Amino acid sequence: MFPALSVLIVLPVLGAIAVAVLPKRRPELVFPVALAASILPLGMVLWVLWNFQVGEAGFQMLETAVWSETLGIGWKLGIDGISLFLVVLTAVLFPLAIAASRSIEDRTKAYMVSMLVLEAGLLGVFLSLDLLVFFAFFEIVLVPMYLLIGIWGSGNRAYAAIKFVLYTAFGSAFLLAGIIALGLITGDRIGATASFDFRDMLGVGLPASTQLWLFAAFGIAFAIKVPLFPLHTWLPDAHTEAPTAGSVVLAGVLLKMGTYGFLRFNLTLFPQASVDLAEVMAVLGVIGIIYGAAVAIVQPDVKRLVAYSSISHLGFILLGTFALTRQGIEGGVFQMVSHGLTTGALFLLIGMLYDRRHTRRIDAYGGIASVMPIYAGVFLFMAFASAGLPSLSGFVGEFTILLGSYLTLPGLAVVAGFGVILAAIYLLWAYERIFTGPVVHPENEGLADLGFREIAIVAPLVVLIVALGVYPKPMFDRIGPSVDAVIERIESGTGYVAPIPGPTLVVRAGETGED
Amino acid sequence: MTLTAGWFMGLAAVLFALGGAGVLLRRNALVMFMSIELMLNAVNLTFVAASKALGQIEGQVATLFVIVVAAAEVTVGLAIIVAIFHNRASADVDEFAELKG
Amino acid sequence: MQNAALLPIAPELVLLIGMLGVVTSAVLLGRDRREWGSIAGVALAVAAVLAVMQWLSLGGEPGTLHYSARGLSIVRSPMVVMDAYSAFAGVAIFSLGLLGLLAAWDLVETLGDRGAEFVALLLLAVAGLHGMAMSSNLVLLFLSLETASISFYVMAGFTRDRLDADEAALKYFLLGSLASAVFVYGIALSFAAIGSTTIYGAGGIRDFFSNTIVTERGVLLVGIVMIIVGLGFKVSAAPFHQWAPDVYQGAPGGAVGLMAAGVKLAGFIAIGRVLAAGFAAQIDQWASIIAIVAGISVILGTSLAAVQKDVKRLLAYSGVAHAGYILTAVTAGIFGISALLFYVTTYAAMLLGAFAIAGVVTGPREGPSPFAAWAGLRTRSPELAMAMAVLLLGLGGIPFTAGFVGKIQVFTAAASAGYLWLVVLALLTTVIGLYFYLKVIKVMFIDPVADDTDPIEASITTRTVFAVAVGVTILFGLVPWPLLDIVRDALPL
Amino acid sequence: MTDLIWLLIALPALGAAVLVFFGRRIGEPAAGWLATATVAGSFAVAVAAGAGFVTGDLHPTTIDLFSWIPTLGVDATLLWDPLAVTMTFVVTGVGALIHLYAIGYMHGDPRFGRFFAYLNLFIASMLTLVLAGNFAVMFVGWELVGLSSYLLISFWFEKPSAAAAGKKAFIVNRIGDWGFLVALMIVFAAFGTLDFGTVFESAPEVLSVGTATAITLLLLVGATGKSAQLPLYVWLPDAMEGPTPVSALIHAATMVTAGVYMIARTGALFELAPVSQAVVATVGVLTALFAATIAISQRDIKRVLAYSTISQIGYMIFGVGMAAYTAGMFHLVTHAFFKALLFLGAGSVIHALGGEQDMRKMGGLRKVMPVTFWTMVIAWLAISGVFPLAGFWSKDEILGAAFAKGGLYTGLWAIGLFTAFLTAFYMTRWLAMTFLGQPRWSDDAHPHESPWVMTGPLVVLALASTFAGALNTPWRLAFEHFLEPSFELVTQSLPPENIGVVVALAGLSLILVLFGIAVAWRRYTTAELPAEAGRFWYVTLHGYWIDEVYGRVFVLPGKALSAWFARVLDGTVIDGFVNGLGRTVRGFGAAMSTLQSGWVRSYAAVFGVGVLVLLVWTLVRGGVI
Repeated sequence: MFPALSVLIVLPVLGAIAVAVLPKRRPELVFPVALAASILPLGMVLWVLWNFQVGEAGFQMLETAVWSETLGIGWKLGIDGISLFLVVLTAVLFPLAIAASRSIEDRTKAYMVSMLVLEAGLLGVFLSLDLLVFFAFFEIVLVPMYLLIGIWGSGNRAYAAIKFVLYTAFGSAFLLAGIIALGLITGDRIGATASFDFRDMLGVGLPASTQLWLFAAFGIAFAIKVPLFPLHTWLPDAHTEAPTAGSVVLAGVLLKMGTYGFLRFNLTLFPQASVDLAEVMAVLGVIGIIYGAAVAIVQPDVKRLVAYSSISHLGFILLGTFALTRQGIEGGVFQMVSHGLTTGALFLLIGMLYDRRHTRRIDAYGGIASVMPIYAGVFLFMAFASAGLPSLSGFVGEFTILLGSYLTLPGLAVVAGFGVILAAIYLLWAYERIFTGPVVHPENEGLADLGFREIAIVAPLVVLIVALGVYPKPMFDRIGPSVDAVIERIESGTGYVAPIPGPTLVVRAGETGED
Repeated sequence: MTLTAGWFMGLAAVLFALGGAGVLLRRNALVMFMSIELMLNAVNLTFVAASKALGQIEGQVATLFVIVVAAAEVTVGLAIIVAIFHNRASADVDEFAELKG
Repeated sequence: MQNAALLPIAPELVLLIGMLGVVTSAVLLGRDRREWGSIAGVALAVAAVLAVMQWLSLGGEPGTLHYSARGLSIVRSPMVVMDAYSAFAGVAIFSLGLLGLLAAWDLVETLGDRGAEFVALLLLAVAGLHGMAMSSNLVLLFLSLETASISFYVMAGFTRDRLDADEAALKYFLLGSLASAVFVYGIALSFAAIGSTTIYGAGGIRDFFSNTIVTERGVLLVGIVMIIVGLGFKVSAAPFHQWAPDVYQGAPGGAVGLMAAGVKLAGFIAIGRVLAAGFAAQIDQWASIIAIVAGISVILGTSLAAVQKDVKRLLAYSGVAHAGYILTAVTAGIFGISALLFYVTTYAAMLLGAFAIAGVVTGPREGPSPFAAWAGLRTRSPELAMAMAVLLLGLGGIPFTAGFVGKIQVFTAAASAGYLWLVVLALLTTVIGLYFYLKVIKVMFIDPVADDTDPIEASITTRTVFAVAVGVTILFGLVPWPLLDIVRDALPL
Repeated sequence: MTDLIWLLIALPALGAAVLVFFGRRIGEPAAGWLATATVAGSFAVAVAAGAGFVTGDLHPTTIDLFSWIPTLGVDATLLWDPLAVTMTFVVTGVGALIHLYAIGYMHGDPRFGRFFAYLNLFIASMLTLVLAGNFAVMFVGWELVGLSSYLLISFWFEKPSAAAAGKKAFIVNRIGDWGFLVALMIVFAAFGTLDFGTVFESAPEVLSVGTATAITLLLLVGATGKSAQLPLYVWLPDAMEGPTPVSALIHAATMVTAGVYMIARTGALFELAPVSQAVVATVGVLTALFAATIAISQRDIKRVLAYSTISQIGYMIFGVGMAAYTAGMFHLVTHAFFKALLFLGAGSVIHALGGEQDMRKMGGLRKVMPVTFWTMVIAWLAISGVFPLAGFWSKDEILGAAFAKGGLYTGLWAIGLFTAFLTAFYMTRWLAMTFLGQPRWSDDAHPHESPWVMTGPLVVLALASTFAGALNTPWRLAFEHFLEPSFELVTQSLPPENIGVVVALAGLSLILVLFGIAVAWRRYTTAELPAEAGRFWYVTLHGYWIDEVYGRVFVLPGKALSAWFARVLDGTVIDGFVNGLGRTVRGFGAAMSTLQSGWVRSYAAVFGVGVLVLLVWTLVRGGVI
């Protein structure tokens, strides 16, 4: 069979190589080649999307090449409903992010190479079924991201870059330890030295205490990536100092590595620990929702504001995931994609403004809607999309998550609902200060509205956000079976029973309340 | 009281420790080096004593090798110390602390 | 097999002949002629080929034992062993030696007529390094170690006119001699306890442990500890590491690569031989010592490297940490050997490459290599900066570099031996590692360019060295499987 | 015909989409006409599709459009029943008129097209709300009207106060939406579906009283936000910053009644929670009174109407709260007519005076603007509840139902009755200050009657305000019968059976109303405006400083807490820890590097200590010593 997934990962790498070997005297070629190199994977992704079997729960388009029998490592790729749309999201955001990088003039080539390597790494994270390979991709992402922030960032970029790397690497240390331990246990069970094959690992029934340790080891890494309060302070710095494309990718895709990891690995590999710790994790998620939103309100820097809003939004995903209900998890997966689109778009837009005025301070603006009406309109659209306005994608995700989490964690779902109010506060207040009122700073008077290229960059996101908000069914049809499989796995691995909403729930709640 | 191998090895241990103390306490590079030679000779004593006790010739052979190595070290060591004395007019190791941190 | 008797020591013979050839031809050719360099190169290459032949002669059967000589009639056990382990070590060490020669060539060219001495010493040292790998007898191991060490003492101080080189040589010499004394005392004590200094063969150490139940183990334990200390000193494991930063910083930039990488390579191979094969039966006794040393090494190495402002010192301290990482694999005994081999060979290549670049950036004769000299290297020599970045990332264990594959292996080995706490500790220190490696990358790529913006041109020899090092880093990061298969088979007897 | 119900939403939505992208190109007045046409089209569809309910041929129908969120079992479902039809008529009918009016009112505005895009968007959203066949779709409409309201209030965003008002409206609405959202969570958990039909039918078996009370109280929270009831009414007075047609459409006739509609729609749930019903009724009537007292002293022509709206919606909430759904809906309809009329009239005045909104600078406009004046007279009588205009019938039906219910509701009835007096008073004051007495406008103002596109709607609405009462009189309960299919599952509270009591009650309220009118007439038709000094005036003029209280109690501490989070918790505590960790490592490294003194003998010492420690440790562990 055609190794679509391998091709998907390799394409950006080839693109990076192509960019790297471009002759020095033709700098004008760098941008178009890089853009083309990022569009190719998108075409491949569409092929994957087309050939994806709807209704199938397991991994599809499997590719297996054993690398080392003794170490139990292999190139094993597969895609299912959970990873499918994260892959799509990655492939969609990268061309846009690259297209939005026209203002990069310093070392363009290296920049584009970094971007393309980053894309390959992220695709690898979502497609790998071998945990060591997964880890390799998980970790390699740090390098291009470090360079993107460190070289092409702004202000305090060196600090932000190293903080990002060290924070993540700190979590990765535990993750790798956990993976190695789990790989050895798995190898023991299947009669080999070690096996890092995800599907082998699924067959290992771990004792509850081991699950708890491994959950913690995996969890720290993913919690930092998400990021979960109080492990989140790398995020505002990294998002703020990164160049536009970096922020887009960071918020749009990188954070999802954490939530994806929780869902893909923690829930399925350590079901008992997940059930035991579900409330703790959900509480952390809800703290993130409220805390992130509250802090976002008072940020004087618009990028920082959106960065904190990401913490809030990702909290929703975590809440949904650890509600351990079909609805919650499906909503979480949906929200991962939706947040990628909306927040990615917001960062793109902020970048466009930054290109014109070279400041992100909110108080440097005011009345921008008068000079840049189209820009203001798109920004407002994205702000509302981010705030979860119904008929846009953000709502579908949050709504599903909240209704789904109420089934098991009613108190938390109710509190999480406040996040929706706070989102309106920080976004609209920021909009008010940047866009409305009279133009107070004379240097803002001559700002040009969005040009054709810029409109072309945000237009696909607008279309996707509306499409997913109005007709999300195709996505849920593909996510659903895979999430059901996760739930079934938790149920079969523990005594847990995922609640089915409806009159029966009341009865069951009464029963479990007694014992 | 007969002198068993244990006594010799005990003596060797004492010598070894004395040599070690010399390395720590003396500041002159040459004397430090001599202390190391003392340690090597303690090793020789141990080898010989053990060899005798075990009825094995291997240890005695080893002694020869250690002596040779000690001699080689002397040549190189003296050369280095001479070179450094040439450069700094001192063999006091406490004065050589440019490289640190 | 015919003439098998000479094959095990054939590489050493070739090297010694080469050494004589270098010295005599230097005398014959006179000043300003350096053709003896190619003699040395050929000798090293031939030695490497012979090592390959050794490997092949074993017929793909790992662990076939070949004796070089029957030894003295009374001594029934062998002095030298030729097995897959020593053959692999041979290939690695001689190749490294060849690279080391190339890396040192810039330095050699500045040495005038003393260049030949340097090259001769280099050959001698390499012979000694491989001697460590093939010794079955601990005294021969000591002898080989001293051969290499004494050569390196001299090489460290070879630029006699420079004070820091002198100081480096003196420190290296004094502390190295001290460690050697401790090491050989350990051998003596273990001889006293066991009755043999030979690992293999009838009446050897392995034989002894398989036939005897050790009850009085005081002397034996002291011996083992001292042997570990002696070898630990050579691989600069903490707390026996303090010589390394000073020596690496003070020694000439052109020479330090082989000194550092070669000793690490051979030292760990010797540790593997002595502990995992020789004292395998006592693993319960020494594994925890190794674990402690490894733990101290990773903590001290990384935290000290984090505060350095000199690239060579930084590499030295990071070497302490790497020693710790490799030692974690040793805790698994024979099951950690493959991991150890993979790690240490790729690490040696990366380290040699990094020092070679340092030798270019701050000069082959110079000792210190302060950050200031590296600032904005990307504009002065993009090639060097890129290569250094790759090597640093490899050292940092970033995925898709050999360093990552090595780390995975050593940590898997340690975890399988039950030292999960050590694995977690080591992994946490890799985070600090990332910090200081990236700090150097930051200096090269992000920090403003220094005043001195003259382009730097690397010679073809050093270029070859770091090209190979970068190649090893990336190749064995992307497709480590061939090497993994080889090290899987390259176990000591 | 019911299959085409989706057109109701699609037409204005399409109009909005076209105008957002091409509004500028289409230009004035074509954009306005296009927008008006889409709403009129919707109205036509509604008439065609809803006629069946009047004749009784049609039964409530559910139209399943497409599957929306499968995992929640939520489809895009529309429900076409008399209740929806009523709301649709009001929204599209009054909406079309207001669109028409806006063509004149917005004349010359640089963003003319954009304005109509927003208006169309609002109509589409509102229709989504009222046509929703399940809670989720209703919530969609619920939030989207919030969005449209935000866009329209802050339409003149260059004015900071307008921008702030829009934001305030949306945020306060969101607070209410939170209640709605949580209610939906409980509904979903309890029923496993959000479908109206299933939920309402199975509610009696599924819901305990506690759950039902929780759901309904949370729904009330939602309603207080959207319908500007206590305590979330604060956004509505500020919302008057928007262009006047907006105030008329959104903040008088349609959107603010969404809460009323929602409670009526979910009556089957309120039925199970008598406590909630009492709470709702109490909130309603208290809001009515509270807002009326503030309305008395307002000086801004639109603010009076804003508080009046709050007060009138209080009546409606009062009505639906005590399960007098027909009465509540009836008042909703009549109020839509006369309140829209009032706002459009106010707009006409503001338009005529070049933007002046202070009533103290008006007066005597009667002669200059005859059409406006006479339509306003009708509106004034209607809202005051003077027989036989629309307001009289609907308001008295609510009060009658309350009286009939007795108990707590008798008290509420009394408050409602008193509020009727206040209403008559402040509306008379409003009319008098604006149109009667001596002109007080500034010299450079040149008031004039508005063009026909503006007065036309006034006249139509005035006619409606006059005769809408006939929909449902004690003698002919047409509206009640019409709505019956929608309220099959609930027991409605009705006015007293005895027609004599009804007449007596109506007489009582009429007397009070006339008294109120008389008092105000005497006071405000004088040549000089009376000085409204004194504590009462001062306090009510500032709306009891509720805004300031909210600011002190919620906004300031909230901001302070956020700032504390950002600065102290994030910056000092967490980042302090993180950076401290880095410093610790470096500090440890630095400390260790002092051991690296450069002195060979100290190295030897460290070496020796290392050997000794390892030896001792090994020997102890090995059991040797």
